[in-house]
Amino acid sequence: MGQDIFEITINGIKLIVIFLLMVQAVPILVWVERRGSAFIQNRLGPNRVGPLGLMQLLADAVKFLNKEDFLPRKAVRALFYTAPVYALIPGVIAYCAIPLGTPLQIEAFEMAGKMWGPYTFAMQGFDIGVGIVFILGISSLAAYTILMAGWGSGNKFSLMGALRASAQIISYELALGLSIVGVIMLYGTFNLTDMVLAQQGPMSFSFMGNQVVIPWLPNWGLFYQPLGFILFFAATFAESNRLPFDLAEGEAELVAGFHTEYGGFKMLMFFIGEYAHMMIAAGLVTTFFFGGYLVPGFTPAEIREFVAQNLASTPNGISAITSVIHLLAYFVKFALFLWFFIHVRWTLPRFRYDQLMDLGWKTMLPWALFNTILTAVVIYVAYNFA
Amino acid sequence: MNHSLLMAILLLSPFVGFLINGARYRKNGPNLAGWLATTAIAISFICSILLVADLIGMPAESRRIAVSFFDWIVIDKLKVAAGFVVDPISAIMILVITGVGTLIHMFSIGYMHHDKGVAKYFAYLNLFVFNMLILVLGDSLLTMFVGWEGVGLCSYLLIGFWFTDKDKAAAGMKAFITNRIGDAAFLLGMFILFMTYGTLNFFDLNQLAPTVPEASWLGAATLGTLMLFIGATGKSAQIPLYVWLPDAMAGPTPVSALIHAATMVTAGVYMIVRLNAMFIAAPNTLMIIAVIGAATAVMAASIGMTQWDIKKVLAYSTVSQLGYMFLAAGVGAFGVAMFHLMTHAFFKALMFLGSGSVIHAMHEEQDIRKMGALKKYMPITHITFFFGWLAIIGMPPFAGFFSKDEILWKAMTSPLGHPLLWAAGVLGAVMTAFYMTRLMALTFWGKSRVPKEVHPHESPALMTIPLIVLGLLSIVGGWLGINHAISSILPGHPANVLEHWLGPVLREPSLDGVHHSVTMEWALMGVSVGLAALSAFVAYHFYVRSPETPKKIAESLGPVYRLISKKYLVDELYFGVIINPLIAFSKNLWHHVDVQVIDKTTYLLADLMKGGGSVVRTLQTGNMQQYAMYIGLGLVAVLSFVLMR
Amino acid sequence: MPSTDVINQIGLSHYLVLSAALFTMGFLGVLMRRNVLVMMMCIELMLNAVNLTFIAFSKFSGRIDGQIMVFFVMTIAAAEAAVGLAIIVSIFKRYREVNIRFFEHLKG
Amino acid sequence: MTADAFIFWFLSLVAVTSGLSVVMMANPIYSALSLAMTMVSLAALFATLGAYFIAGVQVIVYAGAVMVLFVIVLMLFDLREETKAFTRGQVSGALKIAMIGFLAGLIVMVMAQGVKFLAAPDVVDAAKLPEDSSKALGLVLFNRHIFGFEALGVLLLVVAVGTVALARSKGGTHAKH
Amino acid sequence: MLLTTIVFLPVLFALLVTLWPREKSLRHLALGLSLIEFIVSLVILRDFSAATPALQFVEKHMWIERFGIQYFLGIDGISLWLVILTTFLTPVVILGSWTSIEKRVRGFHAALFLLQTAMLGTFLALDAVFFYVFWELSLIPMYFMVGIWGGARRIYATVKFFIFTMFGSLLMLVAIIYMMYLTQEGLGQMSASLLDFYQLKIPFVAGTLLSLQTLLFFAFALAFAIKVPIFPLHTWLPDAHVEAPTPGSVILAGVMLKMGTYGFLRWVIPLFPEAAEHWAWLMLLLGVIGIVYGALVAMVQPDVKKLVAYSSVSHMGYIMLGMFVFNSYGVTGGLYQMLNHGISTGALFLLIGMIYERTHSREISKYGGLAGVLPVFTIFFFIITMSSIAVPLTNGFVGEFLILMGTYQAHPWYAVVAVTGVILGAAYMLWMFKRVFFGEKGQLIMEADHPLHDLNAREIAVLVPLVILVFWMGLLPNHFIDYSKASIEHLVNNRTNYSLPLPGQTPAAPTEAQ
Repeated sequence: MGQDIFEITINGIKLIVIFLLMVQAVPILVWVERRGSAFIQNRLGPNRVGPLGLMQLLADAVKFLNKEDFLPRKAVRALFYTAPVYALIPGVIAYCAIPLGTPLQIEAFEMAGKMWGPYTFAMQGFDIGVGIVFILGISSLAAYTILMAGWGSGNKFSLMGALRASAQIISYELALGLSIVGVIMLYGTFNLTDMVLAQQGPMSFSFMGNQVVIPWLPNWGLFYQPLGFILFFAATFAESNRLPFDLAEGEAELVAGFHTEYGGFKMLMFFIGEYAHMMIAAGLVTTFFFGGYLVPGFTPAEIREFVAQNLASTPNGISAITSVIHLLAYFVKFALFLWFFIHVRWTLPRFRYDQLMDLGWKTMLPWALFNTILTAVVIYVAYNFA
Repeated sequence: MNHSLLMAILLLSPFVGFLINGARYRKNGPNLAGWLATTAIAISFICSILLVADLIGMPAESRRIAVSFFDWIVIDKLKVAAGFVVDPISAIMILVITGVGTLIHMFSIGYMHHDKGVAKYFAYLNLFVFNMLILVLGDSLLTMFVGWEGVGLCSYLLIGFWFTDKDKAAAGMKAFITNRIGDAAFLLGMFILFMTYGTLNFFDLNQLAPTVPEASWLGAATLGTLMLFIGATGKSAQIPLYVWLPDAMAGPTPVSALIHAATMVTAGVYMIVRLNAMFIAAPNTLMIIAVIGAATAVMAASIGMTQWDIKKVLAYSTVSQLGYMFLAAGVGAFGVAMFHLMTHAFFKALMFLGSGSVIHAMHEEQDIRKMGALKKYMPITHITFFFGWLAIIGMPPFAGFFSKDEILWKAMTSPLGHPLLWAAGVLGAVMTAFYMTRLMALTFWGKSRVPKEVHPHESPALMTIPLIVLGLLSIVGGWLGINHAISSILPGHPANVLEHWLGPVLREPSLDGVHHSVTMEWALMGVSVGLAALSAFVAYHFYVRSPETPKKIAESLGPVYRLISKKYLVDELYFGVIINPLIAFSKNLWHHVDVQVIDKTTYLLADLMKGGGSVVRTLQTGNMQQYAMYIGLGLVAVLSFVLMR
Repeated sequence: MPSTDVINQIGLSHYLVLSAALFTMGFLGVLMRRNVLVMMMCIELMLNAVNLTFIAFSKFSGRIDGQIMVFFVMTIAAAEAAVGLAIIVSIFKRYREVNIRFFEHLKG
Repeated sequence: MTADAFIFWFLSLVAVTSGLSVVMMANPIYSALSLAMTMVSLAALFATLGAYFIAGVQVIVYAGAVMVLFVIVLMLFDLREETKAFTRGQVSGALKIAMIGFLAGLIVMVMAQGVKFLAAPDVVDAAKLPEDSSKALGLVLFNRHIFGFEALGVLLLVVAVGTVALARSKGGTHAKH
Repeated sequence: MLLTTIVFLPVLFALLVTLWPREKSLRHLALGLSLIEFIVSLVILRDFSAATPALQFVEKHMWIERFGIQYFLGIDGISLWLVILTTFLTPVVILGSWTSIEKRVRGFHAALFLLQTAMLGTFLALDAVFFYVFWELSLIPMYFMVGIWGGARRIYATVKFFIFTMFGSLLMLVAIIYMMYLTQEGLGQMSASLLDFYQLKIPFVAGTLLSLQTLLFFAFALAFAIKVPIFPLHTWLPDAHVEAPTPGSVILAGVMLKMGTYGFLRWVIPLFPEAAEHWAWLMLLLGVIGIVYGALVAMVQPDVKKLVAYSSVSHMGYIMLGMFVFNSYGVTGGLYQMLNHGISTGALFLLIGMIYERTHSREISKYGGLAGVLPVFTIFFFIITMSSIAVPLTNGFVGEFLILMGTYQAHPWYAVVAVTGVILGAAYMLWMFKRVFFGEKGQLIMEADHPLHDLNAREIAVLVPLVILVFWMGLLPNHFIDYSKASIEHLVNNRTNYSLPLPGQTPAAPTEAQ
């Protein structure tokens, strides 16, 4: 009983921490996005508030909070208000399942007259056996947010935007799901941590009884599933409703899509939700195809060895520093992909809606199926024809 | 010459003729077709003579040339080959068929000269001969049956030769169907004999036939032979199946001569003679045959007295004469039956051809009331017809006398005979003399009643030559079977050739212990000849001297005369009692059983379904929630049941 | 019966009762609601209730086949929903009506 | 109260409440959203029973796809509060409710009886099933139940074709004019 | 593989016909293909060993293991000729329907080929379920043939035909399933193989309807009896025939009816010997009634085709009679009569179709005097009529004679009644012949706006093979019977303990290749 409460407490804290982290990351991302877009478009961007305009977001936040909270006349109150709140939840919960670093192993130690531990503190919200399925499931719930918001606003533009967006999400979910079947088959697990660990070290695999080692390449999923990567990455754009797939808020057609009627703090929540999706996408790409929190070229054991020799002496210290190193490695990759998202947004034009649907159903889905079959065949050949 | 080759030529020659004429039925002209056909039969005739010559050279007890070409039906015990046999009995037949056939073919060339379908006609005629040969040569009942049906078929075709006339076509159909009735019985007879004796071969059957005459009516021999005899009544036009033959006169006259006088109709007699031992073993059957034969002889003759159509008269005469043959067969005098068959073939063919000549001359007129005094126009026809007349009324020494007299004698004296049969025979003979004389008188003698626009003329040589040949045969044909009473007074005591020829192969009732005086024979002979002559004289008197008398007599007889002239209303009886009710019954079957009962039953089933459906469909309210509730109720019921259990 | 702590000892019966409750709710909805879409949703609810039973039995009898069955049920439910919705949309486009009582053209 | 018990009671409360609201809500959109809620809570219940994969699929398929479709359709139709949400008729209504009550009782009883046939009723036999049964599920699915799986594949294909046909009959988004 | 080839080749042909690009040469293609099939069937004839009753060319593979259902094909003397009849009639029919089928030519030929497969399968399948599949399959193309290319009341006729036959076969299905259960009980392993069915000893109690064997017997017999059709179940036949297009009638009369009689011979009699023996009187009675009844009703038909249809009822009565007397004459005759009927009735339907194409009427009373107008047609019609009324030296005689002979051996009184069929047969055929061909020129011929033309070369080519067969079979029946003799003897002698030896199992079967 006590153990249960302890676990629940720890997990609760982790959830809150991750939630806060994500919320805090949003202002930075917004800043990056605005500065980045300015950079891309050859202009300055926000640069007045604070150094490099870093305080701009703070100011924005104050502005958001002070805006009038109003309800459109035809809006459905319950939905109109719950939708923004609900926007946060799937993103955050899903992100919790992504491993961020090697687990922190705490040896037993005495504090305040009691023995604590030993305890293994996983660097992730919670470790779920069927991680991918969980994330896909939770993130698919995001469609409700959009629908609730769109319909709840009592506005035709909102509704149309919502319908478009949700249809888009459902459509691309297929391609998304199928594109990672190859990954799942490759690693033989749904568990994200296992996947990450499977990518450690230099590239090596066995093919028809021969062990192949390529020392100059990391053992990343990217090299095994290039097509899967492309498809997955493209699909995540659609899933997170970002350009070039942000039809839901196509300004020229629909004003601002499902959040036309939203403003102020509620708008901010949608922002956060959108960025949360982006972060999930970046995290998943990192995890599936770029070795997650692994440092390229080094296995966690090697790093632990390195730390033990050079940086720390106590087991707890070693574990902590190793975890931090991996955490950093993760965030570097993660940031890179976030930047990529932003970069794409300001580089590519928007699709037309039918092009979007054609791409999803007629291009990506068949290719994803092809990738699945190809992977299956290759795996079969690789293992069964020794 | 090789027997099987001869036999093959004998059989196939007419068939080839049929094929050629049949294949070129639109191209072959009358002369080509006719001479082709005649030649074909003539070749057969020559083969027959060669075969018979060989046969004569054999010892009397084993005169038999058997040829088997191939197996026809072989199943289990049933082994029937396409086997053909020439023995003394069939020898007579093939000679008659091919001989008389040749003459009739020749006659036809002239007779049918102007007909359009002449090649077809000759083709049919050849086919008929072919079938007839199969009939008489076949070594088993089944082979015979092939010919039996085949000749029926040809007869059908030839009777209906002028098919555009509905009545003629109907006559053909009538002939075939009536024959079929007989054939059905024939089949049954075969089955009975086969079941009992395990073979259908004539010689085997004759050998296996019980030596002790069968007393029971239900014995195999009796039943089998009885059935075969019913078959024979069909083919040979005996009571009760004779009705087709008078109608069959619808065909061309030479056909009547060949098929309906000389050959086909005698097939029944031939069959009985063939199976003589079997028939002997069945005295009950023989009794029936004799009675039927005698009755037919009398009845047909009586009808013949009232007919006005020249061919109809001859047709009834044929029926009557066939009755004599059956009478002979029925009293066990098979040889005599064959004898009469032969002589009858000569004189009846002669008379038919003569009548054909007359009809030809009269431009297709057949009513003797419109003839008369044709003697002066057609002398040859008259003379030959005259000899035929003498032969048929049994005037010595013409052919008919010997055979008919022998029949009457046997009818009286045979162990199977009876004085009543004799009496019937004499009565028949008297009537025959009457109607034949009447025919002669009305046609050739007396005053001419020929319409003015008709100019009778003598027929061409092509037609008269056969008449002459047949006339000669009618004169001398009887001398083959001179009985010993007559022969004893004749110089040189001529032997009874026919008896010697047929005797060894026939099993006739033994005459041991039966002695009849020669005096009696002479007496009986005298009675019959005398009565016939008297009758002929009376007829001559009536129809030549005082043509009014017959009318008066006819009037005074009233209903009886009308009944007889309407042929005892037998056709009407058959139609009224059998055919029309059958058709009405069939219609009822169709309209009522098929449509009303069977179909209605199925409809009833369908209606039941429909009714059930319309009751149940009220449950289908269209309210889906109600359906769901029914499902729920069903679930409740099932679950309750599960729990209660 | 062994002493049972109904609150703390969560056993098969709990799941079964829960599933029965959901099932009857769904059934109630099918019977009572008039909106075709809601009826379909209620059917989904019933299916889910059954799924729960399957999973529970699977767990408590230690056989995985129950889960397979659920898998199948889900697939079929998805198919059913797709076709059903397509039909309803077609009907709605024509008649502008979703009331089940409106669709009684097939009554006998 | 153990954590397991708490989770169960909590989730069942959510499931029952949202289930009831599916039936009771006059506004079909609320019904649909409630149903989605039920689905999610049921998915969680599945997870507590060790069927993680099924739970995930439940969320993806039911909550994420099927219910979204429902919601989309409802929103397309723009159905608001319905005045005649429920069937009328006291007799049939009463009959229905009575039947359903009876049915519920029967179902529970039958199931309770059925439980007797289990090897060890009411006892979690954890040893029999692995904690994460996904792999076992896959093996069984692709061996013993491969035919059913294939059949479902065919079914889905047919459904896809049929749905497209239905949707195109009056011109969908891609209709060529 | 030969039998598989022969059974399923037509399916391929059907496909080919469907996909053939050129409508014009479609008929030539179909004719060629059907001739190929015929030649393949002649290969069977060549390699068939007549000396043994054993199954030949056997192909046996497990199909549905759990129920013991097999892919089991085999041929013996009983089915041999029916197979060849089927393959023979198809090209004849295609050639015969050259001009009469005008719409949906493609579909028609495809249906014909499918029908051929179904019929061949029925004759060759030796597994109950397999057999049943083909049995039912044959209904479908026929249904379309009548339903699409038929006459005015075709829908009524098709539905009637379909429901009648379906009704019977459902009972048969039940019986087959029950038999399969019996195999499980009796042999320990469920099986649908005919050979295993033969081994069953099904309890039989005389004198009651409720004995197991009797019930199964009637379940099977009903299905076959409807197909044959036996007297009270025949009413679908005239309707179907009248409404069917010529080729449909030919196939229906020529082959499909034989499926029923073949069923009796292959299934009913050997499977339920006691019941068959015990209830033979009923079958004989119905057969005899069928003979007389069919003939009588045929006599009064106003429609030529209906007349021929009822004559089929009569002829099929003969076949029933032959089969149920259980001696080699009867059974041989029955089998032979099946072929005869296929040829002569098929030819009659073809002839009627030819004249119908010219005059568009089948009413007897409107005809008359055709013989003068169409002599060649008349000759052919006459020959076939002779065959139909069983004049010696045509095929019909051999069959009828053997049947009646066999019947008389076993049951004289039935034979006595049946013999009247010989008379009535001649009566209705010749009466019809007289009314159609003889006499004055009928209304149709007088009123025809253009002179009727006689048969052309194609039509003669259709009829000549049939006529040749009529005489061949009549003159040299042993050429045909010899192939079946061993099988029939085997059936007749071992009826109560019947089994069909497989090729390896024959105790005394010197496999002399012919």
